[in-house]
Amino acid sequence: MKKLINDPNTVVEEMMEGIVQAYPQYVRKLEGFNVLVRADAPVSGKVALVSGGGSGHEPAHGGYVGKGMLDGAVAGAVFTSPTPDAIYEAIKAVDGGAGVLLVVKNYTGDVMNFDMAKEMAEMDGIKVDSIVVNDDVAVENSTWTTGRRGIAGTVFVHKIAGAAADKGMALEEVKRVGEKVIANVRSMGMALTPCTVPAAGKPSFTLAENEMEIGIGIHGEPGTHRESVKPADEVADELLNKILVDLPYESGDEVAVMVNGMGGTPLMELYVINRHVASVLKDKGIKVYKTFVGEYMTSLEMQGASITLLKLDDELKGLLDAPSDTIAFKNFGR
Amino acid sequence: MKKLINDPNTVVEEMMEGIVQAYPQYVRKLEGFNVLVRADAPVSGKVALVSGGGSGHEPAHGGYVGKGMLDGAVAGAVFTSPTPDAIYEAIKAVDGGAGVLLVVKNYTGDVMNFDMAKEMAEMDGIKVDSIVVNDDVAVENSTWTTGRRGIAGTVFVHKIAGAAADKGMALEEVKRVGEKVIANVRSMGMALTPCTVPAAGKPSFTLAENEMEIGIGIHGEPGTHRESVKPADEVADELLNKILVDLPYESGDEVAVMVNGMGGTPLMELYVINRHVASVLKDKGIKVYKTFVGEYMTSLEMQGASITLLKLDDELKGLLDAPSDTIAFKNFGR
Amino acid sequence: MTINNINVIDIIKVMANAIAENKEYLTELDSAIGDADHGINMDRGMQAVLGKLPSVEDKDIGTVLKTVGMTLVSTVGGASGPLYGTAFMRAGQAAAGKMEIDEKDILAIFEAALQGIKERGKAVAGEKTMIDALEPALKSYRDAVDNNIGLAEALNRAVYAAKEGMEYTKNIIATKGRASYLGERSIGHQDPGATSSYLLLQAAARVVNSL
Amino acid sequence: MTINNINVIDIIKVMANAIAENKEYLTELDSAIGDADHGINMDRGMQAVLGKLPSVEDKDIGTVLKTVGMTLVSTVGGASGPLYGTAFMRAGQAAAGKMEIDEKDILAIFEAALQGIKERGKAVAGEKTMIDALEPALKSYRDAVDNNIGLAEALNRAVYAAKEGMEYTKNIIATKGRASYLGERSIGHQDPGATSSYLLLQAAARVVNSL
Ligand SMILES: Nc1ncnc2c1ncn2[C@@H]1O[C@H](COP(=O)(O)OP(=O)(O)O)[C@@H](O)[C@H]1O
Ligand SMILES: Nc1ncnc2c1ncn2[C@@H]1O[C@H](COP(=O)(O)OP(=O)(O)O)[C@@H](O)[C@H]1O
Ligand SMILES: [Mg+2]
Ligand SMILES: [Mg+2]
Ligand SMILES: [Mg+2]
Ligand SMILES: [Mg+2]
Repeated sequence: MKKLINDPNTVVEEMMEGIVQAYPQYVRKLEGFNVLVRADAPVSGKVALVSGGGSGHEPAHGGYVGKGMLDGAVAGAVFTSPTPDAIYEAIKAVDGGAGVLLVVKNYTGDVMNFDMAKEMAEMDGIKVDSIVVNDDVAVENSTWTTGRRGIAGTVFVHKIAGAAADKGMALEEVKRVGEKVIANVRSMGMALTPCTVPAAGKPSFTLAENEMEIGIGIHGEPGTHRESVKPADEVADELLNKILVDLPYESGDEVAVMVNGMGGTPLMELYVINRHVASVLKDKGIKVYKTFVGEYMTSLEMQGASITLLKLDDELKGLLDAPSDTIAFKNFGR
Repeated sequence: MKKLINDPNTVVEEMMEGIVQAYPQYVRKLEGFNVLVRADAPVSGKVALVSGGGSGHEPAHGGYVGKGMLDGAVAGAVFTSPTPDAIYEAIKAVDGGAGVLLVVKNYTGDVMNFDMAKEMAEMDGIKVDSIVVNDDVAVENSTWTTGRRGIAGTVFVHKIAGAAADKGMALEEVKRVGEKVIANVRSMGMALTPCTVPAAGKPSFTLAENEMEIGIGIHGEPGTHRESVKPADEVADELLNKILVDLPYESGDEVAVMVNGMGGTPLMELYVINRHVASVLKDKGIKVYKTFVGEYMTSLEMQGASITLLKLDDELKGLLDAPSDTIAFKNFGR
Repeated sequence: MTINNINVIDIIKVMANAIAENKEYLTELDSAIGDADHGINMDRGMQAVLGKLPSVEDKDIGTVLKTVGMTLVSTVGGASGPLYGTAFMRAGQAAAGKMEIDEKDILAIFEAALQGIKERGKAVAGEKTMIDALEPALKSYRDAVDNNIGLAEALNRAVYAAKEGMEYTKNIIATKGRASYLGERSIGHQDPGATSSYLLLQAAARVVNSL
Repeated sequence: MTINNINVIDIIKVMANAIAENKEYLTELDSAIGDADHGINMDRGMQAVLGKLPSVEDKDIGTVLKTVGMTLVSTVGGASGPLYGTAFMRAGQAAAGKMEIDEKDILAIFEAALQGIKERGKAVAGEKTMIDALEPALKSYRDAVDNNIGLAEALNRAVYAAKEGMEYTKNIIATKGRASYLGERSIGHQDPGATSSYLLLQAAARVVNSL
């Protein structure tokens, strides 16, 4: 394992310090907890958004704390959902009196920990509600399983529900908007290489030089199946084929596109993928309203990519375009 | 070689298409050339900035095209400086009548190709001047060698000279400001892993599991020397020690910091590095005015980082804070 | 046979050691069908528990177990944190105020713990989780207690059943937790949570056998 | 002995083949002390040149060489693009209007080409660049021509001197180009540009020898 770290046991704490020292204009850290909140939290009278999850997904979620997106982000150990006490502290720190919406990715651990924190905060009389993002079409949706995972589509939920809160909408409305995003967003990812959790010291799976893993999550888990490596266009096709039929996305629809890097992929390759995504969507008569190419929801140094489509209506378009100013997602409102 | 590409021979063209399809609000491509210019180029009456270099450094340089930074970016083959004809086309496309400043990184190839383009444009009567960035302290500065390389500090030149041009300064003034940045910026980088040029198909050097390369450039070249891997704090110390004494940066100085990832390094690790940089600077009485942590000037999928310090005066602070709106560098003016 | 609060603290310590010794093994199991952190998570939690034990040295068993549960909840994270945390907190409720517990008390404690896991995780046996080790273990233990077999032997039988349940998880598809995303691919791999459950029960039985 | 425009075009073709055959080798040399692209750069350029040759098939040698130079400038990039590009463009100026050239003409062409490289790159012999192959080659060629040795043999001597110069680059520290960043570490490695220069000269000699 080669990493620019000091000690696997303190890497999350040291990262948090590094973020706060870099961007004090955006975030501050809650003493004793790996929680980042807006530098100006709580924002009085505004619905607050709290998200989080394991670390290792940077810039998620601390990079999305700020005007127009999240009010608080809770970081667990690497790839391990945070504990209820930390989430509870985040809720208390950002509540501006209008209630708090938790944006949870659909993993058993995340759901349970956020639920416990919600119970704790409600006992304090704080109005808390939660939404669960499950955009990953790689995983079959079935009532008798855990359901689909939440992956990069979560960033659209942060952006759009965050804009709704910023506009002064009430908790119920912010939740409705967030759920509208969840209902309309689908993603799928793949990896060329695994990644190594610092405390584990070795890769979470191995791939031969000619193999890739399809349908991965964002925690270094193996995916749904393994294949020989293919040209980028064919990889994009494989992901798109599952995504497009799922909602489905159809001719005449308007979408936002996110081509997300898993952490170790050069931006060059993400752009090569986007070229093909744009051309496939064009062929299908699906209009691209806005595109985001970059690292939004990563898995440490994993090489790979995910594609996310979000079907837009006028309300979602307006909120997607609304200004946001966070470390990793800045929008001037265009 | 595992890459999300279709063909090493067309990867730069396909990337350019992917960028334009993703961000038409920011950039357009010159037909027949791998050149990106501002969507609204030429901006009449404004000094235009053109930069560029080999591809593989994304988001440099196309990601810095837009309001408050570059007017044009010329992309060569991977790690190969672009040709004079493409640079010449960029100059013609962005000249708004107030002249064009070329921001060149100090590599023999870049300097020669930009010089040839400048000669061509001057024959057309366009006012062209150039500045050469050489911030890399890893390389000894000596009159009988090529001199120091230009690396991540170049992004500060784009930002600050770009802001000067945006404020309406004349070519001579924009050049003066750019040269002030160059005089005050120093960088140094290291790598844990090499990278693979797509057309070459194999890594440009090899490192054992316990080795790292110190003093690397941004083209997958080997560095000045090789060492056993060390904790992140010691790596940061090693880079900082060379940077700090070079200008030198001293107690009472105010600086902007950039901790730049080489492409394959998780953001987590860059933040761990920044934590130590901040603490060393604090110990030395050097005030951090603003910090940038992320991937600004990369070498494909190389794992590693560089540290850049820019000594600021009031003029540079004002221009650093000025608004910019580009794909990869957005600043709301705070 | 009864065990007292000191014995319970001993059990917790031996549990922590068992997890520490199997940290890599549990993580490896989790890397095959999960996210390669179960051993790391559990060890982080149990080490924190060890740090808390001195403060409850002379407290009743209920307080000891509740403290273990709360510590796990706030240090483990992931799926196993709320699950084991809830289990120990419920166990603590069932043992509230007691300085000594016998076979029957332990049955009630065990039942409360498993019930907590099921409620928190909304899972049942057969979904390739820790429940597949714990439920058969509880059944064996209950049968043994009903038949007035001594505590030590009852616990040994529970451990044996947990081991069988743990091994059985190799044969089934996961439908809960992270491993469920793998579908058929999860077959052939042993569930990490079932394994840690077996290790915890084994640690308890060992201490009781040595008394 | 003279060679005509058709022979020159043949030479360029053989040069392109030599570069194509040695693409990997040149890139490997560049990966040791540079950025692993010299073979790729040169091959991209020479392939583009091959594509341009039909359009100058019946043109004078000056036009042929100038076309080669302009094509290299606009397709190679890096350091070698402007250097070889300038060399061929200057060579074209020196051969302007000629449909046939003799030993003396070739001397003038060769001198103009090397002068172009030196001016463009601001380098001299001994800095571990292509100049270390070309300058001794030019000297040997000039000596041979001064001694009225025939064109083919003069070129063979130039090739031999280029080879020696190329090998000599292994022993010296680079002070120009990308390899200069390595300092002492550049010793022991052969310069890629000196190697491509040797290959180009060798290709020219081969064609002339076969006439
Ligand atoms: N809903 C559930 N009910 C019971 N046990 C579960 C449930 N989900 C997961 N588990 C258990 O948790 C274990 C994984 O724990 P751990 O790796 O620490 O958490 P995570 O999956 O969040 O990384 C699984 O092996 C399984 O035994
Ligand atoms: N200033 C110079 N003068 C002459 N030749 C040079 C100079 N700088 C570099 N070279 C030659 O160029 C070669 C490298 O070419 P290439 O790899 O194509 O370009 P780059 O170094 O830009 O990647 C070197 O091996 C050297 O022979
Ligand atoms: Mg986990
Ligand atoms: Mg090059
Ligand atoms: Mg796990
Ligand atoms: Mg090179």
